[in-house]
Amino acid sequence: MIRVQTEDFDIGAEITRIGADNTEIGGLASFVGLVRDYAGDEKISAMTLEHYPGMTEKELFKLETEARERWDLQEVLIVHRYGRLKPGDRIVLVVTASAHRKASLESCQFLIDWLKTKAPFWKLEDRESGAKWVDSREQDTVAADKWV
Amino acid sequence: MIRVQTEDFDIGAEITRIGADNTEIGGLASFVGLVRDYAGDEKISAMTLEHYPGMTEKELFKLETEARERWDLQEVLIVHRYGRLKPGDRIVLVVTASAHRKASLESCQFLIDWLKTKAPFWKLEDRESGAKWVDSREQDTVAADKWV
Amino acid sequence: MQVLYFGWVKSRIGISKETLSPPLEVTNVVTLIDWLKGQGDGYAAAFNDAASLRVAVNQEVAPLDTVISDDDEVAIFSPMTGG
Amino acid sequence: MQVLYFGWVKSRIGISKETLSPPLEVTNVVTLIDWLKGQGDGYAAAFNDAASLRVAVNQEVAPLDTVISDDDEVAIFSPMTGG
Repeated sequence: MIRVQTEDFDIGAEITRIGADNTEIGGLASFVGLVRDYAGDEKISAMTLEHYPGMTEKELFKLETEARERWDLQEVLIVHRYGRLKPGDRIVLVVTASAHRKASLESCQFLIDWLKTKAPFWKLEDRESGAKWVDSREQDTVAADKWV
Repeated sequence: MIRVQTEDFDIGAEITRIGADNTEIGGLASFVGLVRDYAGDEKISAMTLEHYPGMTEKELFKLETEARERWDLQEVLIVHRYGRLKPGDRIVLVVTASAHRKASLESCQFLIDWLKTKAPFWKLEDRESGAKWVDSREQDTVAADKWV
Repeated sequence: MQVLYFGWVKSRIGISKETLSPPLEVTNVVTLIDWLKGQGDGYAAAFNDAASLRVAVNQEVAPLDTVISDDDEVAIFSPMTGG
Repeated sequence: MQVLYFGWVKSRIGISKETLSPPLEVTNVVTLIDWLKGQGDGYAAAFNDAASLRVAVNQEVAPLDTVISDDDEVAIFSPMTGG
């Protein structure tokens, strides 16, 4: 399941809902991405995420489908926020559930690696020196290519 | 931080507490292990975990220390239950927090891989055919050795 | 043709979306970008570094030489930074 | 000497913990196990498959040839299955 929203999410409620009433699940892996209060040496006061409505949902659905094809998963959840966020705020939640831990752990890492480079989001940081778009990182491309 | 307990834990509360008031955290990875209702072709009605009090806490502390030496982590939490559990019950929670996602994702997988073979717990399944101790799995040893 | 901009492409151009009727010589995304560069300093600045531009046609990531027509939705943006 | 059993070692022996005063020829875990095997059928069954036995001495995982004395806490168990 995928959701794109401005509202915050409740990690425990999301993970618990996924595990509920499914006693075939042996492992639940999750990742939460948060807004840090610095970038390099500079303080950040806020981060605005914009996305491409329409394409975003399609891309996240493709990612979920790809993960389900590669691993035997009971459940997949991707929640991605957009809008203006403050340091400490949650940005993204990925949860995967499988009978054995390997599938959930690997697919969780896969999803967050691909989200970084394939999901149409852009991040604008409010820095002390002014607004700055977050650059894509070479190591994110390397991490994403690992799964090709 | 490590905890060994009979009581259940609240995933959301644990993860949220770790992330609270630390705006240097960019990634929170977690893994929850659950009791499945089958093993092979047999139904399981309950699972009793026993452990080695004294040694368990030492081993979990060693695992936490090892993870902190290998990765740059803001927080580590391992909660492991023992006693009699039912299918769907939570067994173990691992949470790791880091500035960048790689450290938290890798260390979370490392900790759960090593917990499988190095933490002094033993699992007794109540199967239809009677009580059976869970065997160690060859693939768990392989997964653990990957990190040596 | 619907054209959308995101990331620093949007910031430099100053708008996020426009409906365009490009001339006949615009047949793919490369020629669209070449034509847009002549539409003002913002466009020129946005499309200065071609290697850093990413494109989607009809909401699917596409190469720069993708053929486009008036019915298409074309998006031009800086590299995505999700997650 | 405190001796603890866990997993199927405990089930087969039928007790989880005992205080033992082994004879002088018991100098390490191997000789302790050999001596215990003679203490009853449960012990013999528990220690039948030596390759599957795991040992901790004073709450640290230790090899079978670890030297032990009366002051030590020795645990013998089936392979651990945590997580």
